[in-house]
Amino acid sequence: MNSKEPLLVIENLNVSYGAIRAVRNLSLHIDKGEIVCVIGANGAGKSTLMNAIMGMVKRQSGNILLEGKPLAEKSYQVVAQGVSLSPEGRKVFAPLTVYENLMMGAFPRKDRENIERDLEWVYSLFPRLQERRNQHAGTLSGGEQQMLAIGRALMSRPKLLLLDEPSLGLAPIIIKDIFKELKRINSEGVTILLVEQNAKQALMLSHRGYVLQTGEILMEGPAHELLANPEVEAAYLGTTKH
Amino acid sequence: MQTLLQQIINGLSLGSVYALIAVGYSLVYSILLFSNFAHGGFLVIGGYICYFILRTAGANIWVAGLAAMLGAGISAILTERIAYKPIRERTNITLYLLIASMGMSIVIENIFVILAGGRFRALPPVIPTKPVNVLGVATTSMFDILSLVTAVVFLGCLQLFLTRTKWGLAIRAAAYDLRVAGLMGVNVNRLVSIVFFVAGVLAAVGGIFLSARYTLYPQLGLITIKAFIAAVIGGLGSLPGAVVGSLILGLAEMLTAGFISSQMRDLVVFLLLIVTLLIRPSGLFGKEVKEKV
Amino acid sequence: MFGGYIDGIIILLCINSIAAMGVSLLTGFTGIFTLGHAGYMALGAYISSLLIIKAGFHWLAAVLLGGAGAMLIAWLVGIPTLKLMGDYYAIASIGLGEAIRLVLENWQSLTRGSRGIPGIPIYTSLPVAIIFFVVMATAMFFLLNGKYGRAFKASRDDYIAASLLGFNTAHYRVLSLAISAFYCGISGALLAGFLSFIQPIMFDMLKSTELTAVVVFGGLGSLSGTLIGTTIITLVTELFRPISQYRMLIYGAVIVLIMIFRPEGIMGQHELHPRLILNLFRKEKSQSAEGGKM
Amino acid sequence: EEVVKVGYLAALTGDWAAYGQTELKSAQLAVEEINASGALGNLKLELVPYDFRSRPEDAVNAVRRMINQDKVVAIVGANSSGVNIATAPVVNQAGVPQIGTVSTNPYVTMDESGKVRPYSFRVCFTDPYQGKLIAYFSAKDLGKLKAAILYDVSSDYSQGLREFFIKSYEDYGGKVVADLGFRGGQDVDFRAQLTEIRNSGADVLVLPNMGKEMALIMKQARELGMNDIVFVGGDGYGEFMWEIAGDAMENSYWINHVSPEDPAMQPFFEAYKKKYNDECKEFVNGILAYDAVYFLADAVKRAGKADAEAITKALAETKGLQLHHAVITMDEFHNPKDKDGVVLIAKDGKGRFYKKVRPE
Amino acid sequence: MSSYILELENVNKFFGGVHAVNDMTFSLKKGELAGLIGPNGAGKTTIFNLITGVYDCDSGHITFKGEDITGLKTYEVIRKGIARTFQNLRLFPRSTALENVMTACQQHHNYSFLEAVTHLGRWKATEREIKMESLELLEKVGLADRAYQAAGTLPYGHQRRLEIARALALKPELLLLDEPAAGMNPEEVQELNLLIKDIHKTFDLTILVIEHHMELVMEICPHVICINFGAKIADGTPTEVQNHPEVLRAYLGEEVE
Ligand SMILES: Nc1ncnc2c1ncn2[C@@H]1O[C@H](COP(=O)(O)OP(=O)(O)OP(=O)(O)O)[C@@H](O)[C@H]1O
Ligand SMILES: Nc1ncnc2c1ncn2[C@@H]1O[C@H](COP(=O)(O)OP(=O)(O)OP(=O)(O)O)[C@@H](O)[C@H]1O
Ligand SMILES: [Mg+2]
Ligand SMILES: [Mg+2]
Repeated sequence: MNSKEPLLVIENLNVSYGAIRAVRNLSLHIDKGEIVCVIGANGAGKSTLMNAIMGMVKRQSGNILLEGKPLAEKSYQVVAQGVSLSPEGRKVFAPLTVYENLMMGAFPRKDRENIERDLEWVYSLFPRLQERRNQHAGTLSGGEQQMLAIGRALMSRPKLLLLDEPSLGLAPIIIKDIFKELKRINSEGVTILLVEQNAKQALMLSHRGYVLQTGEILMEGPAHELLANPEVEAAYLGTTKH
Repeated sequence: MQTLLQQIINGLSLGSVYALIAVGYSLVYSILLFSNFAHGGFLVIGGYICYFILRTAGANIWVAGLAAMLGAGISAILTERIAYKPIRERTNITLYLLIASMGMSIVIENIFVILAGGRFRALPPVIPTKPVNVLGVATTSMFDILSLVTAVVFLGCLQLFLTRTKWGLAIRAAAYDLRVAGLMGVNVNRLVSIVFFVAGVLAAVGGIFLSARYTLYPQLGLITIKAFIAAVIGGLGSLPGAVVGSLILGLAEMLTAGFISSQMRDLVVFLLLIVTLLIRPSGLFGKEVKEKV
Repeated sequence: MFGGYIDGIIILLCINSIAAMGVSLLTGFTGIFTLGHAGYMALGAYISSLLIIKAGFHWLAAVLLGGAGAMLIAWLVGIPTLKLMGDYYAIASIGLGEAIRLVLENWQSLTRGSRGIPGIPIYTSLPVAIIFFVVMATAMFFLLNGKYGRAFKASRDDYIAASLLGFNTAHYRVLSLAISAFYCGISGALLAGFLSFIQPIMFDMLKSTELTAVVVFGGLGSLSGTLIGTTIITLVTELFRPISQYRMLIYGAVIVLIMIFRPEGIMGQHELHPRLILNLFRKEKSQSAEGGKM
Repeated sequence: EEVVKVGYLAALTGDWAAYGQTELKSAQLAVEEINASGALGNLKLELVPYDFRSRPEDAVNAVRRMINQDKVVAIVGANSSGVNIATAPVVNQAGVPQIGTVSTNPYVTMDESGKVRPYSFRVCFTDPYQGKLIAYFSAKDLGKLKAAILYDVSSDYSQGLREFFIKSYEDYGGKVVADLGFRGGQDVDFRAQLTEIRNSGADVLVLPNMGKEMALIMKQARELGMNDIVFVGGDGYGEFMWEIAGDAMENSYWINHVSPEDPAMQPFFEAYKKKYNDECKEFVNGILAYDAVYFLADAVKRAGKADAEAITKALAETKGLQLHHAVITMDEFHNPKDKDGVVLIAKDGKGRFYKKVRPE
Repeated sequence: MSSYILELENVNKFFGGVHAVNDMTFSLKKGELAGLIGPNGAGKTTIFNLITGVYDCDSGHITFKGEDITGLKTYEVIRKGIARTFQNLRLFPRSTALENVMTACQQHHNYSFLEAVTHLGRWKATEREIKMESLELLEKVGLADRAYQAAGTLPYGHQRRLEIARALALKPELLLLDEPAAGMNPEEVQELNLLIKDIHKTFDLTILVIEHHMELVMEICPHVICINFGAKIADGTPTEVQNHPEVLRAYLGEEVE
């Protein structure tokens, strides 16, 4: 299923905030149909990387190519090119209802007739959202908002789905469900770039992984290799009872 | 009784002019969440364009009105592009926008002081002002009826647009968070431009009505303060609120002046504002979304 | 000292700065946007003038009482109205400022209405203005550098978090308003003693707007910025007096430009500090870079 | 050749910009004419105009700048009593004479203790006098004894005029049946007050206001069907009011300093039009600013030098000076003595000379 | 007086039709380290909000140190000795990390208004103390080197720790932590475990922590309460709760090891 055809290629990306160089000379690629996972400590630059792809922060230098074509610099154009992000910290539209939030996710789509169907699909992924569809998103619980953020990103039916810590604040049972769903979404042809603290589960789900440290790529490789790597194990996977 | 009816009619007619202004202001507020003090400037621009085209080019009111609406709409877009866009792209602190808008309002006012002089002008009587008798007991003018109808029609269309279309939804989403709206594929700049254009058009209509009903001069924009107050009473960002607030304000002014004391008119306006807000801190129609902690 | 004109400008600068500091406390440090503070200047001016003229007070006592009176009224008005947030308070404050002016205009038996009060003894000499300015600026700097300053900023940045840190935010909002009204009241009283004539129209919304604009211009949350801002705006308007008609246009344009190119104001959130002067005008996305290096 | 520097305090921006701009243009015209005529011998007038944004506190600094930086020997302006009262302490302390153009409040030239301000002058008549003129004309000439008054609470000019009108009107046997206020500036709608006036049965509506407000009031009154009430106003009259009020202006009366139809003023209007390609619609301000400069020039001529003290003395001694709009003699309070009031009647799109009045 | 520091008695909270907290009753002994778990939207954060007075209870009572605190204003509750962190971070983003902590720390130090405007009297010594204590706390949570960075620009995980430091600066007797480990990797969670245990010991605190990271709750909390749909479904030791069928079904998932 891994077609080896690159979907997204990043070359020598640099991003700075004032004097802080958050992403340094970073190169990575994601092939069509892959799930790629980026792990790293707090402040490693993972979110910055995601935001740079989406055009939410300014790229200082470097190229990003989507299917061989340069990726736009403005976020709305990036979305139009088929990339969508579930951002860190959820960022749901608080005063809009759950339903309206999901419809915002579908904003760039032209195929109106399929939107209803996808809405049902998202509701089936997260039944809680259906229950709460007319509640203002701002009053949802943390986990419910997270579900909404993921659902909203899915509603655009992207080629490439970016998820910044999707498991943040979710109950264990939901995390399992979500990871299972991600696998299924992926098998339906959506390529996924995932940033996770829940590194072990994320790597188990992914094909390949990158380890980020202070803005630079420290390691990369097939997910199972990283899982087995003692250094990675010690630094990022933790020795938990689970 | 007759006096009461007359004052009510006076109040409604004043209120409808406020409404035209308040709706445009509220529209901008609903998306960028700041009080655009330059709105009064768009009004003045619309008024002057209409005036000069009527006076010098001798065009008819429809042409002049259209030109004024276009002109004010485009000026509104330009104002946004020049003065607000750089700010909102940098920061989400709306206070900066508010100050910039005050600056812009000073700039626009003084451009006209220089170009057109400070003189008071009036549109030729293109809009019928002849008295119309209401039920045989009170008098109003064609003009007032027209302005009330115009306000209601514009508002109705806007309201439909906002609640029924996906662009309307996008406006409300962008109102909450511009950056994340961009993340949804909304071309935020275009969206904001559209909003400003509509606001500018509304302001021009208000400006034409104001300069025909009253007079045209560079400081005419000051009247928008009353319209702002009306919008706040109605609930910022709520278009029906803007209209209802305007009518209430118009009525309050006229009834106070008529039955209590004309000097107390503004005092009552401010009291009304404050009392309304104390009872309903986000205005009559404003939604009070309690922040979740 | 330097000839009347320069003296006059310095005095006016001191007077404006005192008022601007008041507004800076409220808007810059407590996050409450006001467009009605000229009303408190009016209160200070009228109270002190009337005390001097009608009750024969010594001017110094009258000035202080002018400030105190403005403060008292602000406090009374603030308790109910400061529940309003954001633009709601801003618009309401226009109403409050105008209401004060309206009362002054209509209470003719006491204030002579819009005809104003002439013949106020001129007591705001250069040294008086400078002394008042220095004392009040120092007090404000001191106040902000310490627990009150942090409490104000906390209620500005996130009033829910602040109350969850044990701050009675309502109390701090009212306190901030009261202090700022005191500053504006003193400033108004000094203005009365400088012009010897006051009229309600001097304290209209334009004046309020100017005060706030100056504060934003200097940098919200920076007192030294407020002072620099006041100085620049005052001097620029003086400087451009000969090109008369274009003066207000330039004034407006300057406000817009500063918002575009440096929306955080001249000083941002920073106080004047030798280290900062070097990279004052360097463009940056956020304050973090500086914060990190210090 | 010696230059006589004269400050001109003009409201070029802000609410009074329309008046201030006309004043400055007229004053400049006068200066050019006087210099060209050589009437001052080797003295040459030079105008130093500063804007004061229609704000008194700004005016104080402008005046200080004129005196201390530019070393003017006299100041003309401003067009507002409030401004002249605010600047009076400065000019009187510095000893530089200042001539108000349309500053009609008594306190412009008199301090609170009732003493004359030695360096303050004006070319217009005062509010008490104007109030009396309006009262006299309404009661005696028109025979209207039930007056309504609608004045601007926020304007010192309007408030003063109202007070003096009411005082005199009752002496002449009239009765004020409605006394209502409004706030100038933002308020543009007066129908509430007018409805009340309509109910009061007044037969004359007295308007002691600025032109914009008066025009709007008249227009709205006629719209409310108040067709019989007569309007009488003060020197706020301006030709631009026709544009706003249109037919509602017809047959209203205006007490004024001067008539625009006055043959003596026609050369001025023509010169103004020629120089600026614009009608001098705010003609009262224009003419009084113009004549204020002539008034000053006469004093300069008699003083013979660019010296503030000498000019002040000459100004105070002015007697029987023929200006364009009137003959003036300074009284002990530096007001032109017994100037006739001119009554204008608005007819056929223009303010026309109706008669002169001098109340008994 | 009971030995309980915090007691909830039949507390109910509705949001429109949502019964967010349903007849909740539980108590914490002084010095306990307890965990509060439950599925998303179960009402955990709402319970914190009720305790701290952010929301008013619709019915029921909350007692702190034997004193009824139901209906008190937020800041009054906090002053009784309760501190909390937030699920959605609520730092003062434009202030530095140090200032954030100092803002909380000053609640226990006093000088008068007069001393504040003159910088005389106790001002200098007190301000120094506040600063020193705050720096110590930053050190404790491992943020000493970030003291002067604006809080809003810290990485997410650091911001969470800064919140803990800020809450500790209030010198509370009861500390409520709302998902402190969110956004941390397992390694960092381990560090956090140690940190929580450490502060529990050194500051002699009662701690109630909401978490979805089971490796944290089960390891450090001797007392675990699990809720669902606003109602309590289990209350006991980690092992008891972990094996409670209802908890397994509703929260952990069937195949939990
Ligand atoms: N707006 C900003 N201004 C200044 N510095 C920033 C800003 N945003 C992030 N940084 C800095 O950039 C670096 C990378 O941050 P980033 O948020 O990308 O980390 P991360 O890997 O996503 O961490 P986490 O796992 O905690 O989310 C950090 O050192 C952070 O302090
Ligand atoms: N202000 C509010 N208005 C309406 N509903 C609310 C409000 N606050 C919370 N709710 C609802 O109450 C329920 C409980 O919310 P709460 O935030 O307590 O959940 P939680 O247990 O903390 O969940 P999570 O683990 O996802 O954070 C949720 O379903 C939420 O939608
Ligand atoms: Mg991150
Ligand atoms: Mg929660």
